[in-house]
Amino acid sequence: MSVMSYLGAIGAAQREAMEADERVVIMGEDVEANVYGTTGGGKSRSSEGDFLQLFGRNRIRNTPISEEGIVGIAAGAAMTGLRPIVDLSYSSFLYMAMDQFVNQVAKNRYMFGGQASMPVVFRSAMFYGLNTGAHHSDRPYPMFMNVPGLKIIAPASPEDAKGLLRAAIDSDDPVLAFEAVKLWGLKGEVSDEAFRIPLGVARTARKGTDVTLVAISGSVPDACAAADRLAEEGVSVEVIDPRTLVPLDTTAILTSVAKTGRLVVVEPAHRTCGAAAEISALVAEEVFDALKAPIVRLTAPDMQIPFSPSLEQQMYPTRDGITAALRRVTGLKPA
Amino acid sequence: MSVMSYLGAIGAAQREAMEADERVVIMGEDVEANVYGTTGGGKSRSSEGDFLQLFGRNRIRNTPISEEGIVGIAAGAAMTGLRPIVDLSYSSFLYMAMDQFVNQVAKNRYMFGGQASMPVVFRSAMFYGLNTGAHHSDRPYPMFMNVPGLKIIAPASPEDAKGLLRAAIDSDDPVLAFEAVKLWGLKGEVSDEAFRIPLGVARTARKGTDVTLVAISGSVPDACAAADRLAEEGVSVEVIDPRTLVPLDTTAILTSVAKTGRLVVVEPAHRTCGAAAEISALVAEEVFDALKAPIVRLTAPDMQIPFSPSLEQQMYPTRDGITAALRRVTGLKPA
Amino acid sequence: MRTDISTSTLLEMQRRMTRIRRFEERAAKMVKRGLIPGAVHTSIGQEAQVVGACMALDDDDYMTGNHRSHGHPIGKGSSLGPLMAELVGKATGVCRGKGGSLHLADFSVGSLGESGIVGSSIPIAAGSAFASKILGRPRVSLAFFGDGAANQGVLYEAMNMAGVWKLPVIFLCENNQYALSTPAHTVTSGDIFERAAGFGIPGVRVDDGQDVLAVYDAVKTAADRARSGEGPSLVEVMTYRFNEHSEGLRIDNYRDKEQVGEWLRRDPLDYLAARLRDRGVTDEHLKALDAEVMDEVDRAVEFANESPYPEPSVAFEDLYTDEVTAV
Amino acid sequence: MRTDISTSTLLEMQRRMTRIRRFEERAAKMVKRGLIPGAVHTSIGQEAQVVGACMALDDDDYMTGNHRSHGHPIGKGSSLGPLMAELVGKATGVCRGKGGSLHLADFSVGSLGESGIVGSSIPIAAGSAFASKILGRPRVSLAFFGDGAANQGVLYEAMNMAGVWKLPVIFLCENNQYALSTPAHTVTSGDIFERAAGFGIPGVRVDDGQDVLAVYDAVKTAADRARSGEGPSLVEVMTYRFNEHSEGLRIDNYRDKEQVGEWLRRDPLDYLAARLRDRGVTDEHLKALDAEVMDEVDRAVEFANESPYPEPSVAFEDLYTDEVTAV
Ligand SMILES: Cc1ncc(C[n+]2csc(CCOP(=O)(O)OP(=O)(O)O)c2C)c(N)n1
Ligand SMILES: Cc1ncc(C[n+]2csc(CCOP(=O)(O)OP(=O)(O)O)c2C)c(N)n1
Ligand SMILES: [Mg+2]
Ligand SMILES: [Mg+2]
Repeated sequence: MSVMSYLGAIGAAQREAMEADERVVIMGEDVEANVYGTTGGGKSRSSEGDFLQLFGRNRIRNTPISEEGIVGIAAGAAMTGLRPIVDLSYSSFLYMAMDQFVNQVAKNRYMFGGQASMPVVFRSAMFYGLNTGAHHSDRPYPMFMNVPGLKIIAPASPEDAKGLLRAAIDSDDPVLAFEAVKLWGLKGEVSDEAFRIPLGVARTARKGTDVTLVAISGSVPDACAAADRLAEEGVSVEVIDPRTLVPLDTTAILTSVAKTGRLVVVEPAHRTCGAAAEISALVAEEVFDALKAPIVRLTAPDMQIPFSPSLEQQMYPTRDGITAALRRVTGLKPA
Repeated sequence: MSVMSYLGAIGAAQREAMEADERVVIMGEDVEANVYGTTGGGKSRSSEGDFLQLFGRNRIRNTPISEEGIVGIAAGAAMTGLRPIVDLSYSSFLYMAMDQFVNQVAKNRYMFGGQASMPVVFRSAMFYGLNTGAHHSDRPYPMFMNVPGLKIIAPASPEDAKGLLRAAIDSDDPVLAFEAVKLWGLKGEVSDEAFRIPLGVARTARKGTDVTLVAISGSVPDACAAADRLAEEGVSVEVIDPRTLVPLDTTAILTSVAKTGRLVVVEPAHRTCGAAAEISALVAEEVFDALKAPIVRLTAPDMQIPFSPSLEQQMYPTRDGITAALRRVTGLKPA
Repeated sequence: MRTDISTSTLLEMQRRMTRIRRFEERAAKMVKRGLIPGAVHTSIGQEAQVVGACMALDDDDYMTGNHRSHGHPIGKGSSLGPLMAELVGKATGVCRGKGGSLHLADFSVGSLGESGIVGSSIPIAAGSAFASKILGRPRVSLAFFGDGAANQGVLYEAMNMAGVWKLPVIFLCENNQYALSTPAHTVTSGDIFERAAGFGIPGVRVDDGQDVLAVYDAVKTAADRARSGEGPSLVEVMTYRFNEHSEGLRIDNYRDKEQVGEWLRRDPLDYLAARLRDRGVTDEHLKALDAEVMDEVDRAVEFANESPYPEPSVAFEDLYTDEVTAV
Repeated sequence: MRTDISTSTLLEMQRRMTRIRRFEERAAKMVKRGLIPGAVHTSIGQEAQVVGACMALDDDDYMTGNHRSHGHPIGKGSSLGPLMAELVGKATGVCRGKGGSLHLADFSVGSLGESGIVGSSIPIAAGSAFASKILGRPRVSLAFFGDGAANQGVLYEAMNMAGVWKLPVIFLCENNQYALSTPAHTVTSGDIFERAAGFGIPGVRVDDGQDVLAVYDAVKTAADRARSGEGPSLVEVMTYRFNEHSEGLRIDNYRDKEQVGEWLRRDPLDYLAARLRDRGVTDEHLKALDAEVMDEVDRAVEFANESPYPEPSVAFEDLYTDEVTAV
């Protein structure tokens, strides 16, 4: 075990995978210079652990700013022998490559009757809450959940970041990894071994019996904090972090709600057609009889993200908001 | 009143709008030749009503195959004085222009503090169920519902097609119009006047008291047929066609479910994070206490669309499937 | 006429062009009779451009294509049976009936897939070339696309990356002068082949794309260049489709009758037949070749007809390698 | 040196360059002191390229830009107060505090918006030119973008459409030789300005982009051409940014010290100052100009500081014209 940051865990997973398999390559804008901190030891190229020095330019490849081309080239390479990890930096840039994601990456294997497989990972980071304005604050994972053929991970701890990313790189199917930048600095114990966390298995972050709280990505720490607060008030909250959004661990969620009878879902994406909507619908269909209270979604509103700190701070679910919702569905009086 | 096909109604709305306002222009691939039948009288350029002859090449503009560029150019033109209608033909091609849709069309007015408005309509058709294979069968409207700043219409009758399209063209905000090709041939009475149907107002296609059936786009005729069948069995089904997906007429849906206590939602899009998920979540949160049965979603599975007729036919909700679901939630025995 | 190409190679070219022609003529008939669902776009009239390009490649070289899809795999050497079975949606189809005409792929001959989305498969070819380069594989990749696709931005992104990384890829523009109803010159600024220069790569135009040898020469030069590590090329081939954009689609007035008639007289099969006769190949020989191909097409149709439709459950396979999908 | 440009015009150029310089120096300081949230990219070192282009346009001509955003509206004539207020997120900001540094827009001076998404605003400029053409408006549009953006496919889609429709638009590539940490030559095949030819439009490179007059001349030629109906042009300007990619970002080793030092000596403000002196403008005059600008910046900062933050409810306005949004 070592204590590692979330960002460090991603770097470690990438390094392990690069060392284990020559077919793994990293491509993206500014990956050589390690601008975002996942392709090197320190910020300096002369520091130990610099990926460019370790693996060379064939395997650490700076690209032009051509997202659609990069994604397509990675897809073609994945179909013919490489296992690329594509660093797309901000999640807001994925739209540029949407045709390649939907029409090539997600469909090729299926359309071609299984002749192709598509072992490629697309990493991107959600910079919301950092006053970066509407063009750099997107949390677009729900729209990719509507695209069959993609797998999606959204780890919320250093351990999960490392284990899920290794599993994603192992996967013969395309995986999109969404990282919340506010988690990058989070520290935690991470096994030193080359472990994997299987895709499609949720993590129960808190055990509980009164209400199920499903939390996604950057919302997980707030969810846990809210659960802790409620525990002090005698309410037992079960916090589930799906970790993988596709495939979704429906069993974990349904089993929990069948037990607690109450569901709150919290996520940083826009409300309409978000992951919270999906989880709510799943529960309302599958364990309706167990439900004792309305299902509550806590999400960003259907609004773009304003720049000014005085405006942006109110755009995402907060610890207090989660606490209030938990109180409401469990019938507690507002504190 | 005239009897008109759905496709004819679209053509009529476009013609009316072009005649009423010089700033309205139509751009898209092959619009001059009227390949899809909405920019002319007949299929021949010599037939009466050919838009190119009526309005000239400045206002009926063939574009190159450059979806991203076209959408961006239409957006820029809309910000500076034109009111373009962009014909993107197949909905499957929208992905090509995703960056422009999300980062420019949807965000500009907001980011710039209201300095810009964006009066532009993007039409596209969903060709599902026609053995066109995975690249031409998409029904991607749910991912656009997750993008604040876009309005979305999905008319299901000739009357609605005409009235909603006129309202969309009048709108100072960007509107995406999704048409199900299987509706194109549908005939119905349409007022000869230049009427509008306001965005955000649902249509109750059948009045009923036992169960609410919300149906979207190409699913509406099947929903109505299923409702008729159930009526024969003494079950009263209320069929609601939202017509506009953004803004969604939540009042109409919630009021109906508050009355019936049961909800089935049917749509042709993929299941995960679809419009049905959104509507289900809305109801489970807002009128939970009225609910008497699980909420059922009938959608396409989370699978790409196979080409072979023997495979594709099973990919969308059917009349029989809807009927069975209605029986299930109302406690009727399967027929 | 290049004398270093053997008569047997020329005959193979004629055979492949004939296979495309006869396969597609049959497919067109089957569309008319309702036996093939969905859309079908033929390469009839463009066989020289397709076969000239494919013959300039090695058997295991890679290739991607577009909606005008049958010629590419046939030109690259695919068996006709699984292709025809795919067109009618049978379980024995090359994509198990899940692709259909627009999405043929035959990895056994290096065909990485046709694409119904115009322009979308171009970076896939470049990506396969990238893999070849990194893995030290001596393969070349080729992307077929139309004059219409030449206005998709992704082409230029791919050309730039291929140029700067010296990828072994050939961008082959099939300029049949129309994108559906749209004349290329009305939506294309400048000449397509001249766009290469700005991206630091050679661009050539084959003005007589009905001459299979002219195409072969241009693509062979590009392939040699790619294989020797010098990087990508753009080859634009001027040609013409003899049929409508897709079978059964009727749009009037976008091509004038005279132009169509002129091009119909420039049949690539006749071109090469004349050359073969110059080399002493007899009419009987050529007729026999055609008959053999006709027979092959008959057998392909039989194979397709006799094959079963896929089981419904097949629709739920192949999305992921591990079949995790529920619902 | 062009003699047909009046000294007062030259002084206006110097003033605008100075406004950019002083505004951004101050903004950079405010970033360091935590007074401006989010990212800030300065054009310091690139003022000649920005102002040369803007001065070649008419007041009501349109313009779009990118993340290196302040220079463009300032160069086009924006007031500094609302810009600075926007940077700090105040209600009086030019975008009501909702845009921030990366998304400045000032429609009052034809600024249709900067874009945080690289390349994304290029077709917006072309679209405004399309509207001008259809509506018979004599306006020209200009899209500013970097060498990095020059590898986004949408640029070529826009260039092609602008070319074939002869739109009055100028594609202005600010080639500061790096995209973040990436040297342009390592990711760019061929020369950017030479890409224009393949799209049938003129392309020129201004080799000394530190000389505001050289830029002015090139853009003026392009603007005259556009205004007279002859269509678009691509102008590439060679320049250099003096600061890091964004304020506070530290990446080592991607630009060598000698190169940086060399370029720092090529200051566009010094260039033009020398020319003004040649025309008899005194040092005092130039100092006074600078002092005036400094004062203007002080007042802009004061305005920003004294302005209130927007009410929280403002976050829920401006998405739609009719404010339909719930939640
Ligand atoms: C992205 C996209 N846009 C539009 C279409 C519709 N479409 C199919 S084929 C075609 C014309 C293609 O022209 P070209 O590339 O010249 O190929 P050709 O058909 O002439 O061989 C069009 C517009 C599509 N399939 N994909
Ligand atoms: C689509 C997209 N990809 C990547 C980025 C991240 N990014 C911001 S600025 C930049 C470099 C841009 O370089 P260039 O266009 O040369 O402009 P410069 O910063 O040099 O002025 C990058 C990669 C982005 N904002 N948008
Ligand atoms: Mg063509
Ligand atoms: Mg640059």
